[in-house]
Amino acid sequence: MMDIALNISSAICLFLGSFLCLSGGVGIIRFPDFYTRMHAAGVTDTLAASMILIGLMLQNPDAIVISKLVMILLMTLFISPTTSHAMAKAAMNSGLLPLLDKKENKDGVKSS
Amino acid sequence: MAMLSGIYGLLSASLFVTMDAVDVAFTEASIGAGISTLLMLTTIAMTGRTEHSVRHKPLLALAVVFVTGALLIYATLDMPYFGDVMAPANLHVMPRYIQDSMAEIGVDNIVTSVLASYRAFDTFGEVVVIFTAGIGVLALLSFARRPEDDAEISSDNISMHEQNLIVRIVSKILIPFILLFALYVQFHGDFGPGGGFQAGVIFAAAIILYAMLFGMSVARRAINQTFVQLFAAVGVLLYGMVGVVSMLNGGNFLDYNVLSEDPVAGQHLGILIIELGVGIAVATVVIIIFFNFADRIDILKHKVNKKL
Amino acid sequence: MLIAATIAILVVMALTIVRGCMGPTLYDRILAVNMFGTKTVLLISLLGFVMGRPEFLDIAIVYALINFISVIGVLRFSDSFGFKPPHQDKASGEKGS
Amino acid sequence: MMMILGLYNYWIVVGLMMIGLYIVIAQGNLVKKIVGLNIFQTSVFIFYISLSKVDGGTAPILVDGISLYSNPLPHVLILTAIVVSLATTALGLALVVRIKEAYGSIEEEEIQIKDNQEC
Amino acid sequence: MLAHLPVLQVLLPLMAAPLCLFLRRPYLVWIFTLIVSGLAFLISISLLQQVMVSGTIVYEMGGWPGPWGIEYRIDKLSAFLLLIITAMSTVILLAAHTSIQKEIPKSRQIYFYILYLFSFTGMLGIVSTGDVFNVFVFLEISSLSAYALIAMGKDRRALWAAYQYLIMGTIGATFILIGIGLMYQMTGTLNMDDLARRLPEVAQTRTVFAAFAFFIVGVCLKLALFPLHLWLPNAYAYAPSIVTAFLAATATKVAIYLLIRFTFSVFGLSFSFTTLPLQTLFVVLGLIGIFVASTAAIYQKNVKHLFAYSSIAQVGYMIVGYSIGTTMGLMATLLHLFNHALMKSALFLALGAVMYRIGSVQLSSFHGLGRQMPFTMAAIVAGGLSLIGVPLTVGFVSKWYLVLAAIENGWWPVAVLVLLGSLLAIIYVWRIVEAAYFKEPAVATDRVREAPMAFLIPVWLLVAANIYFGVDTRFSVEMAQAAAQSLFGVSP
Repeated sequence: MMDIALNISSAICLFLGSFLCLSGGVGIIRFPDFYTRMHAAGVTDTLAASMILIGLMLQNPDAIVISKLVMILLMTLFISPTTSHAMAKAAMNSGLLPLLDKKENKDGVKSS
Repeated sequence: MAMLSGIYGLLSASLFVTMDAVDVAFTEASIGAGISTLLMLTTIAMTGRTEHSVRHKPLLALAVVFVTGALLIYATLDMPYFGDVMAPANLHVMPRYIQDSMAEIGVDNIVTSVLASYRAFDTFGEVVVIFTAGIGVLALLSFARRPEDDAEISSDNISMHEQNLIVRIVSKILIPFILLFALYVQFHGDFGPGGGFQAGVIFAAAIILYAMLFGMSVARRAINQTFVQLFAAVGVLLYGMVGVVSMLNGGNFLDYNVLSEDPVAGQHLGILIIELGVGIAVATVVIIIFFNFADRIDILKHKVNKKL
Repeated sequence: MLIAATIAILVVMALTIVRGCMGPTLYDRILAVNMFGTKTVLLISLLGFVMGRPEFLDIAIVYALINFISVIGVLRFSDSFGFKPPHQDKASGEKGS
Repeated sequence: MMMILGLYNYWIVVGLMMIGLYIVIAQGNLVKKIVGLNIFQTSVFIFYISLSKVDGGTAPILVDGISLYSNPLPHVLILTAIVVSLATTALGLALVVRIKEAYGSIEEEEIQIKDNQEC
Repeated sequence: MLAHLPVLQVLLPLMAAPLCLFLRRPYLVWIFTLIVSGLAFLISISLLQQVMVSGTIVYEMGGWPGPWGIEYRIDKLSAFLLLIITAMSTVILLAAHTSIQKEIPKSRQIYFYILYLFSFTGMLGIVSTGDVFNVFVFLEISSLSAYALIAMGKDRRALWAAYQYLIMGTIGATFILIGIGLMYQMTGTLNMDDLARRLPEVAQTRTVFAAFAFFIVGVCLKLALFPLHLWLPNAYAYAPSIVTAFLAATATKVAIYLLIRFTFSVFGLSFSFTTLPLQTLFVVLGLIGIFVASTAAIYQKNVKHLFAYSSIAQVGYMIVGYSIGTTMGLMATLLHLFNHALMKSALFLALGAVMYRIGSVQLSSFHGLGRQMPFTMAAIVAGGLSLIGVPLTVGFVSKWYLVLAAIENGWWPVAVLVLLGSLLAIIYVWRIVEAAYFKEPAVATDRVREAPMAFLIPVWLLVAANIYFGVDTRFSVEMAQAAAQSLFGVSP
């Protein structure tokens, strides 16, 4: 009984994670400018990664494996927002402006 | 471009995982995707990203590539198939490693036992190669620093690094953790993937992260360069000394059986020490290489700023 | 389910590579590389489970670390991470391949 | 058909190698040459690792109950080779940095022109 | 301790190199390096004696036998090469301190000696090992340090030359790596002896054929055989003088050794010389190499360039002797290895002395040097005569055997062409003599003095050896003959 419950919840987590991942992937291709793409990557990444990792944790009873997964999870949770922040800041500093309105701000994005 | 090669490193590393080469994947992840990419970035930062893509001699290149490619394809035609259990490579020398290494060396990870005992001399050569690269980089890039320049650069750096508060704090939390992880990898090499080489790279990566975020001059104050150089030499010597000691004890060079009463215990001791030597040498050499590259950047930027 | 998740991640990795090659600005490329790295971490963890030897998660940890360090490195050594005062550099969209 | 299934892996590796080699020879940019060299070497590593793979085998870390392992020897060789490639990359890039300082350029043709003027 | 000599030979310089970092003073480091190199020389003499008395020595690293571990295998050929390398390195090091003072900034001198020791180690390792992958590792040690050493030259072109060498050398090494992989795949072993036993079974497969081809191309890149020689002239010309002398005396020799070792001991004579048109190909390439390089040498303005091209031509002679494929031919090649090391190191060291006094080795700056630096110039002339192959010098001995071997095999045209090649050598040596003795000095006479003793002693040691081994040929011929016969004896 317990096994089945674990398996099902793990499957759900994995499914959710994969779905979020895919949506993030679509987002990174389809969104119009850097900042929105970063949003797609950053937000879905964090949640998707945690979902998949939690799903994996539910699959394995071994303590060492779980602790390692927890470590990976913690690290993703730390690192992902930090890199997003650093990237956004760097892009802003270098003069890359968000695409607020297509009419106002053409040179910021489409100069290449 | 360099980032794409970083992706390539990551990709090939995941490929190694699918092909059961965990240790290799470990190393490729830290080297191909990490250190090599960082070095390329520093170089690009110095040389500039401008490029005019002139492809010279394309015909010659195509001809050479075509001939070698054709020869290789030709060579594959008689090869045993991918994953073939009966391939000669899997029948001749390799079975002994799998069957007897537990009794002879007593280490779970066969890669470690082959690396550190059966073919220990190759690994010694590998440590020497990386040490040579460190000395080579020193010989090419080191220069006498003038104290007044140093002071100016460090004041430049401090103003610059105050901006990146969040990254700095997160990294401060991460760095001790990374160092701990490096130690874990160092001593866990007997049971799982890992060992001196990977540990050394991870250790150096932590130091590099510190240096990148807090500035070279701060890092330089924390880590004395002369000291690091001597330590690199100590790493190589440690490895060699194990061999010399085993020679003095009556065995051949790098014969760990004679290091202790019980051959398996001797093997354990030998592997532990040489892995430590590898770890020290690799970590210090990577630090040396990175510091010398990054110093050049600092000086360069400093000159540019002065002109402005 | 594990295999389905692996395939999904592989697809996403392909998409990020597309963005990395296309990416009009340097930062798009950095973003793509970063995302590629995080996805590789997931892929490795999944692969460990798929192949039935989950003790190899160490590699995933190393990936996460190396990925972080590389991204910081890219930002630090591209010309924009604090070396110049903000808003001076107008050439934001220069080619970065 | 058997042949394609049995050897496709090697062919892909050969393709990668040739891409790397082409970049090394045809590129004029010194940093790119080194990247090409890296690709070339890494594909040789993949080639080695693929010949160590055994169908149904698993990573060569001894575990009770498993008797079929992949061949550990190529792994060891490649660990060494990776280190060698790092060393080469580091040294090559250090040379590039010095060349940039001495010549002011990292394009092969410009350097050649400057050299010819000196002779 | 005698049993450990094979590993000590390599280990001594290897362990000494990191120790240099602790000494911190260039002068001390120089003394230390010199002592280490001298000890290595003594070890190599003792090894040679052992091998001559008791045959091939096998030393198992880590106590693991045969194909499982790495073994060192020293036969007559390796012992002979070890002797050449250690002797040359010791003599050249005598002049190192003085020469380096002028050419390399003080803060980098220690690194110079460390890299020198590593390069030295790498070559010794290649020669003594009996494991193909170990060859690759030591090849990389010696080449990486060689790249860095070349880049330490004063001229900025040294950097560019080192970069080109790095690219070519790495491609060569990677080719060798591919060859090793293919061979491993077909046989499952990396041990040379074991390979020689197992390769004949699979000799007819395309994979082994390709492995052989990759090896040959990779080694020829290192060897600077004619179409692949482009990296060599610049690398030799702009490196610090000591480095040029050392590399010219040893590096190509080690590559030739690899070629001989692989074709004779690993793949076996019957495979190497029958399945491929290798023999014809090598003779043709060798001969073209002799003529193209000698002609190019005639037109050089820089004397270092001139001798670098002459080195390529000499490689051509060795390849011709090697590809004749008889004991006599191989013997001529081995003799020429020894003799060429003697004359080229003497010549490049003498050039180092000129560099020390004048700061340039352009042909135009040689004007009038015959009177200003009489001993140095006399050494260059003696070396040049040896290069041409005048009787009573070593150059004569090896060319004599080469021509004999060609005639013995009925290859008259080859013998004639080899002699014609020597005529070209007369021309380029004459150009130096003309500049040094028959042109008026460009600089005021009193400013240029004779080279310091630190140069003159090693240079004249080498010149004396040139003449001694040209008159009393017993040692070198006996050694070369023994090595050649043992190679032919092992592989039928």
